[in-house]
Amino acid sequence: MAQQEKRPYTIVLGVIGFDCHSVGNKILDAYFTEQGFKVINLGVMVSQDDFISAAIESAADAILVSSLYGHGEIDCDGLRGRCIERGIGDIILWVGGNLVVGKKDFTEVEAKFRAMGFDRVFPPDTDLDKTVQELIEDIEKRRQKKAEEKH
Amino acid sequence: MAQQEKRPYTIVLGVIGFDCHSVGNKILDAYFTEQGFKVINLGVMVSQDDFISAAIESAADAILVSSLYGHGEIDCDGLRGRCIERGIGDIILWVGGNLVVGKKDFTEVEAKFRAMGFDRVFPPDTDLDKTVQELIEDIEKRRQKKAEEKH
Amino acid sequence: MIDRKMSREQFETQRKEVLQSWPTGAEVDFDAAIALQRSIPKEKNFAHAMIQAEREGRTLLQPRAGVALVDEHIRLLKYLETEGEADLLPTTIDAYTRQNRYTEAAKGIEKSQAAGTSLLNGFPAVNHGVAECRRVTEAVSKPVQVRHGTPDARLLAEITLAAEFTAFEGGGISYNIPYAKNVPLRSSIQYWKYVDRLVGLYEEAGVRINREPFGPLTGTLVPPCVSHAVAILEGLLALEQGVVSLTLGYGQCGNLVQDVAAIISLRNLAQAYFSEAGFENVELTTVFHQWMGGFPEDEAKAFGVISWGSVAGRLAGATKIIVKSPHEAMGIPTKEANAQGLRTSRQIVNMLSDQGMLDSQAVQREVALILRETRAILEGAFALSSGRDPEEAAVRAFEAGIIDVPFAPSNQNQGKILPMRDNEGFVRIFKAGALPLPQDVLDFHRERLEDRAKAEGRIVSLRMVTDDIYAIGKGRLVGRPQ
Amino acid sequence: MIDRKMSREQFETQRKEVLQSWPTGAEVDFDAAIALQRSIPKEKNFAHAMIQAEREGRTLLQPRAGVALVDEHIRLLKYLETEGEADLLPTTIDAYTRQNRYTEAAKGIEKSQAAGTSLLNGFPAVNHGVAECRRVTEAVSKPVQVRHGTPDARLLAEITLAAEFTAFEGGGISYNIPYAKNVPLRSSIQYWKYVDRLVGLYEEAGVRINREPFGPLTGTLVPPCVSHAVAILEGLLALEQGVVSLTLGYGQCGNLVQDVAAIISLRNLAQAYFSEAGFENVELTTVFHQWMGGFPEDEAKAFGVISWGSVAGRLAGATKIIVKSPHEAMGIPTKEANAQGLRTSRQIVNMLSDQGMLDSQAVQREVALILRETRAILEGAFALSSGRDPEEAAVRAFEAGIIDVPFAPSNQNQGKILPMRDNEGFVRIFKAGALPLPQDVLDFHRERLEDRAKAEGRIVSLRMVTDDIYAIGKGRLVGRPQ
Repeated sequence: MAQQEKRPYTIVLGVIGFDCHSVGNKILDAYFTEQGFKVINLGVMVSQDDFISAAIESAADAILVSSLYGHGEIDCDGLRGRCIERGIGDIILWVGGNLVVGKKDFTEVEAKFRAMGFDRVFPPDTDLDKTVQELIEDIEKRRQKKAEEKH
Repeated sequence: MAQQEKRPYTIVLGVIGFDCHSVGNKILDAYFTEQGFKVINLGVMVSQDDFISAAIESAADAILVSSLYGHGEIDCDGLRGRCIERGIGDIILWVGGNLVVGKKDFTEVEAKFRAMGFDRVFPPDTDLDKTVQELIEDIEKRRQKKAEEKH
Repeated sequence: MIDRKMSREQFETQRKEVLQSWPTGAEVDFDAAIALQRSIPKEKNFAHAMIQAEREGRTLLQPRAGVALVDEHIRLLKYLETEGEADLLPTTIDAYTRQNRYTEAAKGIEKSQAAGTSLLNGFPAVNHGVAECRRVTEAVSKPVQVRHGTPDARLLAEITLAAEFTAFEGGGISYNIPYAKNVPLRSSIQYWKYVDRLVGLYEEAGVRINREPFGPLTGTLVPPCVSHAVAILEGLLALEQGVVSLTLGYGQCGNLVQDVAAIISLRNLAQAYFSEAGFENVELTTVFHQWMGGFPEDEAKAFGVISWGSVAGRLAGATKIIVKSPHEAMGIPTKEANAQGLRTSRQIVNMLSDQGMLDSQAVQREVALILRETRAILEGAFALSSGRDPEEAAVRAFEAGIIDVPFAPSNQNQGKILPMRDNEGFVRIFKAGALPLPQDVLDFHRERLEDRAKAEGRIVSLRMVTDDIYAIGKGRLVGRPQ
Repeated sequence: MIDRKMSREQFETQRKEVLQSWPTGAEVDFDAAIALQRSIPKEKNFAHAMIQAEREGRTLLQPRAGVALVDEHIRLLKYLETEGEADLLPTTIDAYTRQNRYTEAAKGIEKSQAAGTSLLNGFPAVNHGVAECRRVTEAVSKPVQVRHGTPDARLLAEITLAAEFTAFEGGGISYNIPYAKNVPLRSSIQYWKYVDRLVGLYEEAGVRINREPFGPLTGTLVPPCVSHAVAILEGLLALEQGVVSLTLGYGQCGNLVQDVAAIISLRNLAQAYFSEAGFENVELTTVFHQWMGGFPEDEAKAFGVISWGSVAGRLAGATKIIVKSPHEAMGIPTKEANAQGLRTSRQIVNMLSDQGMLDSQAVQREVALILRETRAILEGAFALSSGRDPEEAAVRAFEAGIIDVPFAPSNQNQGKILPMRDNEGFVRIFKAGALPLPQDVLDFHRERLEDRAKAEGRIVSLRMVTDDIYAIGKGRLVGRPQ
């Protein structure tokens, strides 16, 4: 148990669909690496299955999906379902970026993506220093729950 | 009668109240003079009574009131009544400029100033080449009416 | 150096009269005012903010704003401070107060209370009085300046300075010629001597108040040499009465090279003339006014004009920029629009703040031209006075048309000169009236205008002047035929 | 001069395959397309509009825009033409089409029809086919360009050029490295050889189509020498296939001197390299992209960024400017916001059009620097090829990191270089990777960065790069510590 807690927080990063916006992805990678996370960065143009395969292989705590080009609504649809099918239904799923086409009220966008099964939804100007704490908390909660389930 | 029609169109120009915006006034003066009008230009900071006295003295066809500083609503109130009291109740009264404080829907502003007794109400970006025709028509109509009343 | 300070006795005699001219004058207690002013934290003192920015090479942003009622005005300023990110706050005074028509202003206050919205185009500070005005300055955290257009602002100055305002715009020339119809220039200069002396008395008591002659004058194609000549004379008049913190201004003409050259030459002239007159410890700063003429009605286009003003003001290295709003074409802006103009300007000034000032051979050439022109006018004016007295020089120069402001309403101004843009949009002189410019300079202006006329296939004419006045409102700089 | 034109036989073999890759390919009839293109009035031809503007010293404005459905797209373009006063129109292609995922694009069309709003980030021209695309070009009165980001745009080019589009953006390098993950550079260059040859065939039939390599690449602090090297190589590749109307591009870095110098040096380099390679009759024009990085969310601040882009583009004398909207931070703009960005830019460009280009010693110094840098990179690249073959040079230079684009997603790019702003906001090179820059140039960059680090009291580090990337979005040019 003590050993398990020392395992580094492992996250899978990537830009979903046919989106090739690479700048934010490179910055997320550098940031979380600097914060001590183990980062599996799949880069741009990542399919749903690639995210899931990488998460399974690395026993990741969370998948952080980015979408900047406006097709997020199409690309993200069904991701949680696919996670359940492939046996990691409880994985932490975050999504952030310019998730829909055009200027929309963020609370609507958030509601839509939460309904799709994402645990947290972020606008493009998210402050990473705040977010990292939430991620650690989410991961700790999930690990604890998993640990409790084992007992 | 023929002689009377040859009388130049006579207009009184001025900026009402305590408004000292002089640029537009100078341009109106130059423009109407160029168009062959007899222009009595009272300049800036003109009181209601000054307008009326000048109109009586010059037997003017019309008074063109400008207001650029937003106090038009206070300054113009009662001008038509004062014209009636002093015996030129039928004079053509035009007003134009930035008539109220702040950005307001022009149709509301127009209704307000027409209710005060102005025959026409103009926004600040009025095209003079169009306006001059309306002024000639208004003056001709008034002169004809006056001529008919005499017979 | 001739001491032209108004004597304390003369000042106190006038003061009695001034403070009795409207009931709120009785609220002024100079000693209490000094004590209060001394207690203001440094960062709320306007003079301090200006000289700090100048020293650090920063450009500050200030809006114009004023409404009829105190609480509404406080809300407005607080909004501009938080949502507008303004560095400096204004309190723009209404047009009745500017003409000392306090009775009309009182009516405006009443009507505004009844209407639930401001029917005055500014804040009637005299009617509100010292205690109410103090509520304004104490409600905000940024320095506040009084901005108006008042030929006789003596009571306004007494009341607002007693109410912890730390800066006062205007001057005996710049708040007469563009703002009055028939106030004798000699009178307005006397009134402003009083204001400057009052500021001098605060200074002597250890309180630095910023003074700012109104640079743009009529704001309509004013050639830099004309507004610079007025700025230097008003600067001298202020310094003579003991003013130390002085901000000289200029209104954007629209051609970048000319605008940058104007600010450079204004600083240069001020330093030379002030030093020559024996004033060595001046805290000299500059203000650049975004385009003061007609604006496009379309807000997107207005944002373009606002941005261009911020670019020019910053590349010229002005200490502060006075900011317009996207509602400019429609008159007085809402607080939201005012804050938008500020934020657009903020983005521009911030992005440019890391970059150097603009310098080029064209700028240097234009600086040399403005220096020659302004010196010719000022020397022409001083030649009419004895002992280089700026008051006498100003009065006689205006009488003779040696200083002549285009499109001014005042009968104290000859109104013989006419400006016009050349083919690159520089404001040049079409009719020089009695401006004592050297013949080769006049020839240069004429040549440039002929170049433009040729490019447009028409002859140099009054029509071109009118076209220029409306050009920016219609989306261009030079008023070309369609 | 080595003739590197793709043979007609080779072209026709590929063509058969290309046109069969999706059902709408069958709609392409080249002879009919030529006839139609010839019937287009001059003023609707993109190449004509560009060269006319270049000759008259005007700067044209063009937005980006594209939605899923044809009628909605027509409404959008007509709005940008009338309310936005655009000189040139775009048709931005959706991201699925860019990856040749026509099945996904079809799903996007369906979902958009169902949702009553576009769920695609552009116009899926291949799915709509020739006849439907022609409805777009025929509904508007301005020239229309295809803008996208497609490594293999052969079918897209066939369909849109047959549908009377008269300009086609992209290139084998600029539409691969920033837009794909693992498409071999050699493949994308081959695909684009086909597109350029197609344009050459139109040219030979008397129809001039404008081609525009994508200048900004990743749009993120790309040093001018890097994007210029790519632009020159892609320009040569296009000219070799018979292209005549060529527009080279550059994305605003934000420092005025650098941006003006970039456009000047780009023209200079293009003329020199094209002429050296034997291409004398090129219709060379330039495009300046308003800031391509992160924008402020606040629309007023976004207007400031847009205006600054227009100022720089115009003072640099670019032939056209690609315009952003105040919604930029939020993704794809509404048509109203898009038109606002255009009108703000219009006001700026119009006001500046009478004024000269910016020139100063600082600009000249920076031009000289960019020329040396770009020549060093290009000569380094050509040294890896035989006979100065731009294709071979490009492929080997990317392999070797001699050309290296910062922050690019492609695995064809070494990604070893890191740019950073210096103390005045010039984009300089922090990590040069294998860029073959002379040592004194590298030293100069380093010195400038050390100056900045000193001013900020920190050491030159990756953190500064990240700060710079977000700086404009946060309201500044240089990402300084708070």
